[in-house]
Amino acid sequence: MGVIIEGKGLTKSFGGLTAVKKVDFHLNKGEIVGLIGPNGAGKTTLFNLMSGVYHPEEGTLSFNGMEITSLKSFEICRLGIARTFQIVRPFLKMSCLENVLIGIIGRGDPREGIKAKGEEARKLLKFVSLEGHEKNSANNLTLIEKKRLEMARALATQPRLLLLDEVLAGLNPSEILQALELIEVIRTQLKMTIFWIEHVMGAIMKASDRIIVLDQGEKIKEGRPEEVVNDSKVIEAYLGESDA
Amino acid sequence: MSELLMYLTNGIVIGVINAISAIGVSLIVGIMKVVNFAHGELYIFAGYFSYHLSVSLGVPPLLAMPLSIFLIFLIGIGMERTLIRPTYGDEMYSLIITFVLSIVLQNAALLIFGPYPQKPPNWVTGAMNIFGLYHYGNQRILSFFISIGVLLSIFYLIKRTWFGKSIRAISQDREMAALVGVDHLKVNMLAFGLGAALAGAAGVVLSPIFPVTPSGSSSVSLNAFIVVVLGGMGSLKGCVVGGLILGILENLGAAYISTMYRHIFGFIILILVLVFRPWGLFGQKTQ
Amino acid sequence: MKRTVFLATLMMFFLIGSWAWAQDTIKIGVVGPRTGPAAATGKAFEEGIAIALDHINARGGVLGKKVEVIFEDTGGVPEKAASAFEKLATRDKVPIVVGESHSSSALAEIEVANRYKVPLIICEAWHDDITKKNYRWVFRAGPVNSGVVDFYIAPFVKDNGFKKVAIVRENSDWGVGIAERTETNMKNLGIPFVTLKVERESKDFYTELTKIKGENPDIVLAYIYGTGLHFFVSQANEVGLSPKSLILDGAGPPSLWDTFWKNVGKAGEMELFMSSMHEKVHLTPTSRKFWEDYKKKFGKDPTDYKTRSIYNVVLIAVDAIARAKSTENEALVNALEKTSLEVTTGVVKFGLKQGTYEYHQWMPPMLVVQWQDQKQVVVYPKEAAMGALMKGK
Amino acid sequence: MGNKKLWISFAFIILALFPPLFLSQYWLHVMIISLFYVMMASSWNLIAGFTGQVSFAHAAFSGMGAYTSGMLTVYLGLPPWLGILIGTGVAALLGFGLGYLCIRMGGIYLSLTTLGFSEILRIIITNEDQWTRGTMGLQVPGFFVEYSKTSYYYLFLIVTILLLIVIYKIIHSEMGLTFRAVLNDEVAASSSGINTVRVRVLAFAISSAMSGLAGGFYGHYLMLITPDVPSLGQMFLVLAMAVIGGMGSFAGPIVGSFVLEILSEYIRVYGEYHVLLFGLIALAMARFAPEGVVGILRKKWRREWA
Repeated sequence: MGVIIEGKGLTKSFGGLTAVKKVDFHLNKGEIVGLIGPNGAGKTTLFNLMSGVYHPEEGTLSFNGMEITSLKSFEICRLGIARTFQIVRPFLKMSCLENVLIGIIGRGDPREGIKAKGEEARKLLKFVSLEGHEKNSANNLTLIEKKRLEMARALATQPRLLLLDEVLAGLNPSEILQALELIEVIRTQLKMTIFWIEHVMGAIMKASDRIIVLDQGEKIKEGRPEEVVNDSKVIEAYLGESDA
Repeated sequence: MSELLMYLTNGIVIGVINAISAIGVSLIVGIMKVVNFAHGELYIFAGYFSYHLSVSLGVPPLLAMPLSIFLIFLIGIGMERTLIRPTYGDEMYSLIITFVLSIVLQNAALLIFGPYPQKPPNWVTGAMNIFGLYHYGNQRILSFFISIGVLLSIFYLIKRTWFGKSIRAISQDREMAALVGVDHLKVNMLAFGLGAALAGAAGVVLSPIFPVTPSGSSSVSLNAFIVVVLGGMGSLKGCVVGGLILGILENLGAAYISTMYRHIFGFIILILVLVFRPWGLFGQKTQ
Repeated sequence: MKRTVFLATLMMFFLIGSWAWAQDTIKIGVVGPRTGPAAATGKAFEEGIAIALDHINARGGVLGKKVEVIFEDTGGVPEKAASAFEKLATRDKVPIVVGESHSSSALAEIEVANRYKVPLIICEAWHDDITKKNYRWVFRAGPVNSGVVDFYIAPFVKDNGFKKVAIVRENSDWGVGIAERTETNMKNLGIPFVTLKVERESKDFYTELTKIKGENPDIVLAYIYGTGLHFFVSQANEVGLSPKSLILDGAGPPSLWDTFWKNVGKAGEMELFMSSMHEKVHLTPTSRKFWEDYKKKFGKDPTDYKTRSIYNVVLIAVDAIARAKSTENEALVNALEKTSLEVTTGVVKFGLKQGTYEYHQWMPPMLVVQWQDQKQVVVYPKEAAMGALMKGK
Repeated sequence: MGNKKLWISFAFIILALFPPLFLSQYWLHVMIISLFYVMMASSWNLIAGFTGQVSFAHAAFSGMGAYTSGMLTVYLGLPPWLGILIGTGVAALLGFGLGYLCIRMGGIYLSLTTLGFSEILRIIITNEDQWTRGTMGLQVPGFFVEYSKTSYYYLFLIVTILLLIVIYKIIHSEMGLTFRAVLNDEVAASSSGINTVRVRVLAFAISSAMSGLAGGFYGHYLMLITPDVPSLGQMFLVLAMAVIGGMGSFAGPIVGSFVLEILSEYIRVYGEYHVLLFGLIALAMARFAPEGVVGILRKKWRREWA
């Protein structure tokens, strides 16, 4: 079990505000790691750094031993990191099938024929239980369906590391169960490493191997779920939030 | 030697004129990420307003000038409310709408004011003999100092007042600004109005030197865009430096290289900036 | 949906195909810029046409029908000009077309005139080639670059003993053509000159003027049209070039616009310009009548002489139709070639010798006028002069 | 292509064969010009409507095509079709270069730079009059020995249909899919492995090449090329046609071009106002009906027929 991604001293600020401050972290191959922290802790910013939407002012990122700090989003994606977005961003004016096709095209492999790509996209839609929606515009989907579609698009790029940003937010308990099953299948069948941000504590604590906690841009704790839950700094950070 | 001094003097004066013509564009682009292609037309309208108020309606020039600027400010607010606001977040439509608007206003000016060049009365006439070396128009010298005054007040407004702080907050991070209680819709509207008013101020200050015509608006806009890209989008300091560089370069270029190609020097800088320093001299390198 | 599309298409074709006019007047086509940078010329044309039509229709029109004008806009753009002419020739089916003030547009129009064999009388496009091409269907009753330079500008420079000439020309067809002819003339006369090319859209001429000042010319021949001339004249005074060096506006109208004095102020004093019209110079009774009619209709004196030029060509066209007793093209050309008509600027007779620009060409006498105390004083040619040329110190 | 769409297109092509039989010379001319605008507006729509980038150099590129081909035919005696081919190549190369320079900086830069480029081109063409004949215009040979509107009409019809087929193929290909993804959401597209800058530069270069081609044919039809071909006024017309017809749809610019060109013939009498009128219509459309005439009709039909 080697390290798949490693960040060292990552720092990113906007204007006067430092969103991520000197964060070190790593993920092992095949792990499922949760990223938690109060609002504004810098979780999504960290994801944006990892997927090349932003570039850090300081620090380095390496993926499978290769430096990716200043690569562009699409290059990072082609190396094998895919993501979903906190606020879902499917291509609204395109059909579900086309959404997934973009992920397949995004692999940048010209050898595959258009027909094979269509077949693969259909399979992926079926995998996330969206069969029958192929020609439906993404705009017409419900929130959970949009989230599944985004997941299918991310999977279409054939990643080795999947970044999931609050995939459970806004779902009801039975939908959450479905989503967790899907994540488990991705991990066990597709052998992907998963890094996920979640506010639904019960779920993330149950499903993760490890948890990383951010507060005000800094990593305040890292460890197995049960260690994290009982950590005084973590409790303080969350209590501070509920006070506000 | 006196010729070179003349070219440089004129380059600096025209440079400041460039800066004041461009600063409204820079302000709007910095805060709202919207390029106002109708900037030159607002400039032209201000010139015509100033002319008609003072000559046709007999308003004293000192009153006609701020009144014209105020009218342009109101037009700017109206533009923002009706046309620009719905395009926030859709860069393409804001570009298309302001471009079409510039054509509409240009033709409206032709219809309303006619094709003839007009200018409000001069404040001063004649020319000054500078150090016994060359003559320089008094009106230009006066406009030069007024332009500097306008630029200084804008700097003051942006750096020192509540309004300035709000717009700086918005231009850095819209969401953070909203969190600390800045009403970005209101600030956007005022900022667009201010940008328009600056186009108006330029038109009012400069029309006694360069009479306005409806077809003259596009060159005003183009010059302003070069200055803004050169200085860095949204940078007021860049605007002044960019304006000066353009003014001096055009004058020296016309003097020593080619008079016919004087307007091309600016574009060459534009291309060079894009190749070597695309975020401009004082712009922020994003990401 | 298919049916709707089909019906819509059918209706579109029907509308296009059924375009036709009731034919109970005689229509004359006019081409000229009503929009674009020279829209002012369109205004001048409209005024001249209005007076000409009043005059003609008051005496009963021609061939027993009223005369009407269809004025097509060219925007000062050759393609639009060609398209406008094409429309007049093929859609409105006018028997004859007059007008134009841009050489570039005129050169596009004469090709179309030649293709459709529709007579065209140009009034204010000065390029030699327009008549030099010797098209049978093309006439010009107006100034021609070579004529203006050979007979007026060059002799004016020579007769007044100017020692050094600066030629400033804009990058337009007119500027290029007239500047080249002037250079040739100056070489032949042995008068030293410098030429400065300027961009048509320039506003600030300080640099150019400083360069000219360094050459120390007695006279600056300014071939700049429109607003640019106003900038040039007022800035020339500011940098101290004029009135030490005199400035001659080679076109004329911009120096006569209402806005000239407002825009240039004192700097307009002693400025010279070419003109074919002066309130005190009436070469014919028609000229006086034009002046009176204009004042009656518009309540002011005419300023842009292009008003009168278009007036002339409308009269020439109507005269040709009357003598041809037909609107048929061959008959019209034959009639035009025999024209001997008194207009405001003299008696029009078109040249018939082929091979040069003088074919189908008639040039009105021109005047060199100087602003003296904001009054127009004709200073050249000698026969028409009302006063002496004022030179600056 | 759906069966229904195929039939409609086929019906239109058949209908388009007839105009020379009953239209006057003048209206045939209007039709030819309309076809030119169809090419211009449709290819502009390819970048604006499908990748969301506003280029103001589309008219300038058509001028590049027209002048390149015109000068090659006049000075080197090349046949027009070869001239047009080279002209198209020059436009493509320039489009690629400009796109490469400014697209990475974002849409605003592309718009400003293309505007600047149009102006540079205008200045060079007017100033270099010994080659371009300046504002006087360059007279160039036509396509046919015998001047005939009918021949030109069919020539333009064929070229336009071929160009439209290419555009249709592009927007329904993988490349077209990536265009739309970039338009929909640049960040999401990039995070899905799409090289958004490359996609945009490619779209820009293709579209520029197409306008070069259209300009080349236009020049050899008018047989006179002036700095007005690459002017901003021309650019405005093309933009207004696409916006009024409906950006982002295949049929929009086609409808817009015909409507505006024919309309402008009917309101010619009000010459001074027609640009103003087009501007106002375009403004209202961009503001209230961004999907244009085609979008409005489509909605209406859907309501009535569904």
